[in-house]
Amino acid sequence: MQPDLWELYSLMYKSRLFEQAVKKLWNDGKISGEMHLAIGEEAVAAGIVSHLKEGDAMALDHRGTPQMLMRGVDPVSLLCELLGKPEGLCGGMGGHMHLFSEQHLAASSGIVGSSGPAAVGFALAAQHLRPGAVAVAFFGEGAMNQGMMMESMNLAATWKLPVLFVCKDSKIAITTVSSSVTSGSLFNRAKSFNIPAKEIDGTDVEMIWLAAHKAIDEARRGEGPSFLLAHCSRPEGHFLGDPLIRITKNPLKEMKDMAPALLKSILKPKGAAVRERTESLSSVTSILGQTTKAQFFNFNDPLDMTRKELKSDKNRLEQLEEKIEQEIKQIVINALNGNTDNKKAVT
Amino acid sequence: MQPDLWELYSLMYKSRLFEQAVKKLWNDGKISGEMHLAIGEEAVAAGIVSHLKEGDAMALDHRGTPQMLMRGVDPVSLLCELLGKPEGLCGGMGGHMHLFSEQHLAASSGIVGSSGPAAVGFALAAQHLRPGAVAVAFFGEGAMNQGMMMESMNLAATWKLPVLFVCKDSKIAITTVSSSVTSGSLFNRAKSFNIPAKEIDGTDVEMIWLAAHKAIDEARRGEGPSFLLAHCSRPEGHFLGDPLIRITKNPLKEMKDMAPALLKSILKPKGAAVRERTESLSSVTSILGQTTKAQFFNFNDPLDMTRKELKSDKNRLEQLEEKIEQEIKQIVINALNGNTDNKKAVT
Amino acid sequence: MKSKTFAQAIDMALAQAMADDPNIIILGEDVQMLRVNLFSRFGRDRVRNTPISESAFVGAAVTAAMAGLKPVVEVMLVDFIGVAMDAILNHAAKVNSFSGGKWQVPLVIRAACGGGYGDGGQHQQSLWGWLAHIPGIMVVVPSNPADAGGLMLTALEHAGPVIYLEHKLLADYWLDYMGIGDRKTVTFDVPPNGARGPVPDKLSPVPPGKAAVRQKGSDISLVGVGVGVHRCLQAAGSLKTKGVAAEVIDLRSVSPLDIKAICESAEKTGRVLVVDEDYREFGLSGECAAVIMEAGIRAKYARVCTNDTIPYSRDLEEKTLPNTERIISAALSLMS
Amino acid sequence: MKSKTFAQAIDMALAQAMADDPNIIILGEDVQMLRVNLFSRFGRDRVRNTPISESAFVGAAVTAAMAGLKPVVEVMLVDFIGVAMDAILNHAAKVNSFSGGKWQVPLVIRAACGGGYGDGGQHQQSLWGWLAHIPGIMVVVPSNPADAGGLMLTALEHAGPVIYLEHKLLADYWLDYMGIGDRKTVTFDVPPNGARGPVPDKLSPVPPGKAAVRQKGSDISLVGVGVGVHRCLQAAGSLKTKGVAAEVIDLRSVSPLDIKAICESAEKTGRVLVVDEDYREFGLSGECAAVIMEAGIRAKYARVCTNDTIPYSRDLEEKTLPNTERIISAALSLMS
Ligand SMILES: Cc1ncc(C[n+]2csc(CCOP(=O)(O)OP(=O)(O)O)c2C)c(N)n1
Ligand SMILES: Cc1ncc(C[n+]2csc(CCOP(=O)(O)OP(=O)(O)O)c2C)c(N)n1
Ligand SMILES: [Mg+2]
Ligand SMILES: [Mg+2]
Repeated sequence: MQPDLWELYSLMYKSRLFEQAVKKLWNDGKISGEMHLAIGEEAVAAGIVSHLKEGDAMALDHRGTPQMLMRGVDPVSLLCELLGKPEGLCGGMGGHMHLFSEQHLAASSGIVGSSGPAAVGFALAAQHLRPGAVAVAFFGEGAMNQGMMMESMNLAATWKLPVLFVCKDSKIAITTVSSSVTSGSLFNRAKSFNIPAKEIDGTDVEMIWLAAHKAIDEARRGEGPSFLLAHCSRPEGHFLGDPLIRITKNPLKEMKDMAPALLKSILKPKGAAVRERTESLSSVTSILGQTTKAQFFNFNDPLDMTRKELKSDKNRLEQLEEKIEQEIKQIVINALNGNTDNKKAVT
Repeated sequence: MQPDLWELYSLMYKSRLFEQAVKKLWNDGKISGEMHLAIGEEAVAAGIVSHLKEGDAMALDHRGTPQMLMRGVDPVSLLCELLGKPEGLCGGMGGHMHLFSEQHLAASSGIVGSSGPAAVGFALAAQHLRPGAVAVAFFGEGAMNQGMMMESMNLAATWKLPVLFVCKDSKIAITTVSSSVTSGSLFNRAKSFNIPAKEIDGTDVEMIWLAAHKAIDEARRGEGPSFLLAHCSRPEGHFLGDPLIRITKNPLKEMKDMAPALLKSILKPKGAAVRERTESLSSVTSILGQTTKAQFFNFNDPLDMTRKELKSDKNRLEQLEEKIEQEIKQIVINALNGNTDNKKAVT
Repeated sequence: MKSKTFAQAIDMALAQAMADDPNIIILGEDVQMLRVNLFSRFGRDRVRNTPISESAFVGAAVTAAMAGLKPVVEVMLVDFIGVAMDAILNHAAKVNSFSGGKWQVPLVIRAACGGGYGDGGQHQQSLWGWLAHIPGIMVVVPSNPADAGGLMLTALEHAGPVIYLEHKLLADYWLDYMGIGDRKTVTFDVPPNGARGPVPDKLSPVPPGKAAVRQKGSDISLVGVGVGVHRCLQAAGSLKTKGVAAEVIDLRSVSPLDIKAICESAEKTGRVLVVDEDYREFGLSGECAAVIMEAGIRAKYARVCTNDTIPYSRDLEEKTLPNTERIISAALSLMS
Repeated sequence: MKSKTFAQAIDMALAQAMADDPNIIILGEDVQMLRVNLFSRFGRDRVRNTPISESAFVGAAVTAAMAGLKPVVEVMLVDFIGVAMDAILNHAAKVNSFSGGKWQVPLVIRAACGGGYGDGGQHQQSLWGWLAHIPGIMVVVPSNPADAGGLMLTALEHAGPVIYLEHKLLADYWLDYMGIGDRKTVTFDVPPNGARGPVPDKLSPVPPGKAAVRQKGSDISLVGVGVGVHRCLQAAGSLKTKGVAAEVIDLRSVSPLDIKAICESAEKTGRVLVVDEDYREFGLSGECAAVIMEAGIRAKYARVCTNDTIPYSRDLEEKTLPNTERIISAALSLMS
């Protein structure tokens, strides 16, 4: 089987525009708290979520907007939730880290690593109540060091549960380079639980779709869990307003606040040897450097890759993009006015 | 380097007699709660603890009496602690699952898996304050599925901490056959964290001593953690009074209580299909069978193996055993009277 | 009504419910042996042994409940719940609220609790008041066989997460495993009417959040839960000989708390003594004081609780856990 | 005395202590950036980034403390402490007792707490009363820069484990990261005297378990902690215009609780209103009631707390967290 690239692109493009709209609304002060965008991860979401059907479940982390959208949650009620409106998916009670849709068996959590146990529980229910259904856990490479995630892999493999563990490797967890706090490869870690593992380019939606197809198919047939390690980059940083991004974007302004205290600390008597202090400084600079790189140079936009293929039918592509742009505009308008489908359905 | 088998045997024999005395005192009602003996695991304890010196640390689980004894904790104060006496190592406040000796940097806990983080913390302190010192974590194969244990392995490897992770594989955790709830091999699991791992016969004190020698040496030189997987069997069961042991030892009596309810349950309408019910029953029987086997047939006594080698000097062996027997007798008498070394030192 | 043990009544409630509802499953370490009767009747898919991975399997039980199962997940002893606390604090208790009231978590978390058999401070905690602090979970603690069965049904019928705590001095098999071990050389202060008692042939649920007045009295209200109730009853017997008529209230449910029952009794007697095997500070005993003061009732108040980490030694343990003497002497102080 | 921010005062206390004591180390996720000044001065061995493995690294901090280090271990937000709860409940809090008082755990656990910036119920909890339930740990919650620095020194000097909670509305960098994110389009109800204030040039520790009377008054006692203190002070201002003289007590330390300060004020005013951003039931507000009743003081009592999971929406959040209006109206009810 081959993926329908048009469908995948349309999922990705919609998600991209949706999150860009979210960014604007957040900047306007209409969305509160930490808003984690998943721009750059659309291929992973689309390549996997497009396989899901009724009875399948998703366990999401703090970065789950695209998956909810792609799974078919009403976009206006989703956006209303981010806006904290009573018309929101969760009545404004959950917010962007706590998106829940019982109908889609989709649950989120802001606790890093908790999508592991959550997917295991969904899969256990599937095994009892909906044979053939699967559960997908989405999480970052940082979450792989959370004990409950590793426990979940063992549990899923032991019980041969239909779970697809999807690790989106952004190489960084907030400000910590994950390789500096992780020993051994995540690929081998998954395999050590006897879970078939595959490492993959997280920007290649076609490859992801194919890998997910195989893994989900096996899970549906009762052959147990799989692990996908997908490498992505994420130009919007950890969350909107990410200080690392701010510094790299506007070093003069941000450094003005930061530099004096830093300089004073470095020059203070008592403390580490000069060499160690220099090392500290250079490790800070290196994180900032990596952030800059990830943002400006290293960003393999998953949309570009697919768009290139679809350009063979330029007209269709333009029409599709135009249609989605209109859709998103309307979604934003409706959300700001609180006109959700839910509401329509009720009234 | 080669181990001093006489020294190792004397540690093991002392521990064996000490725990046999504990068993008697427990049967007499003088020791309360769950008393987990480590009879059968003496070679693992002796082969490793004999390498430790001042500044080294031990993190123990619920089965840590031999290690405390072998590390040089005053045996009378140790026994007084099990007896819950004010003269005990911890004034009777801790008991057999919570043996603590600051002098030996030895800490215990009844929470399965917690010896992982505990050893990591000891090793971190060693890295800062006592370069060249090491920390050993003792735990069972069941504890390897506890998230904090896996996290600890990653942490120790990341920070190149001087930790020796010692997994005593008894194949069973209370009544659960560990292979039935564990996916993949524990050996590969440890290796996936980039930790050098070795699998070993837990009754062969010489091999254990040599493996520990290498691992501890490397740790002292700053080369990071190692993992030892030692297979043991444990004829005394999970704890004293273990119902599994009771049933296998005295099936008529114990089954008299258990069988009627079981039979009734199996025959009740509503429930699983007959085949599944039979499966349940046979899995219960199989655990009992394994318990019997472990107890009566499969017990490779680590003491026998060493004793055989030492029999070449029969006189010396007899003298040594005689001396230790006397020692233990005196320890019991002193403990029952509350005559600890601590006390002598104070008065 | 037959006389049954505390443990039999729980097994009975589970068997009754599991026969009716195929979605009830039991998860936990060693449950195939601990619940051997249920295992042999309902099979290994519905009575599942887990690895020692509390954070994963309690977390999994939360979403399993959200997706249509009714898991009874066991954490063996409540002391071990620390390992799985995130699943309770941030997931089980909050999903309903996060989802805007749209998604329920019908989950029972079962654990043994309590001390009095010399097992030390990491295996004898009660923690019910601690757990009840978290909004969104029900916490129940039966004190006798009929309630043990009834409250298990209450828990199974409740739409949200429930923590069900069984005291080891009441549940004979726990005491046997952890304390007796087939010895005739040890004795424990087991409340006989707690460990065994009449149980209806067909169990029905206890109304949620409903305390029971175990003894009427007009001079002082003794408020307790679990084994504490029996300590109160014993103390009430002694107090009677001293001319003091004590009322004994068995809360049964810590959360929701039966504020009405507490306040009515406080109003009547004007003296309240809370007996709580959980830790004294920031817990159940404080909450009882708060609801009385909030109601504007003027009452004298004292509490007999576990003030510190529970010592291993039987002597020290006995002094640390609420005992009848401490209750009597606190009650007499309130009377004077 | 210079005017400093809340966050600067904590950094200053740590720098002061770390310069004097080479055994103080900082562990936690992202601490090399969060504590960049300390990192650049004291180097990567003393300011260590951890993996996202709270149960391992908090557990490790316990034994590191036992073996001679003085770790300040950060769990980022107190909400995440559930993951590491076992290390606190069964290890940090109990080792001293288990060892018969022979072995200490000089550990500081630092976390940000509190809400008011629209981040939802899994990131805005307070939990101080919950944590204080466990015997063997000190829990401190500063309300202003001078105390933030002083209490950090108190924590570092304490022989046992201390949980140090900094409120995100007071610590400007937390609010910037989690709430503002460089936007001019959002506003938060930040207590100005909490977020910035005079700090002595050389900090000294606040005496442990000592509350501070922030405002004297004879009609009603408002008892709070953290941001709650500022809400009380604001309410006290309004109450004054209505002829009500409120006394405002800043507990500073939840455990040990300054019972004397609470009781003296209660005795004087005869009316106590506890303002607690932590959950209402089975927590700090109840404990305040208990100590007042135990002392035999007759006082009217009410509480303004967080009654349920904190909603995400700014409107609903505002109504859920204790706000000045709720305090004023509860106070006026007590006056009538
Ligand atoms: C248990 C827990 N610890 C810490 C945090 C704070 N936190 C939120 S996101 C995050 C980084 C997660 O990194 P990763 O899993 O790689 O996901 P990414 O953000 O890169 O997508 C951390 C540490 C948390 N939410 N929960
Ligand atoms: C966190 C936690 N979960 C469960 C228990 C109950 N428990 C005590 S010992 C044990 C089995 C441990 O098995 P293993 O690690 O193999 O050690 P063994 O007893 O075989 O030496 C269990 C489940 C506990 N003490 N702590
Ligand atoms: Mg990442
Ligand atoms: Mg074992």
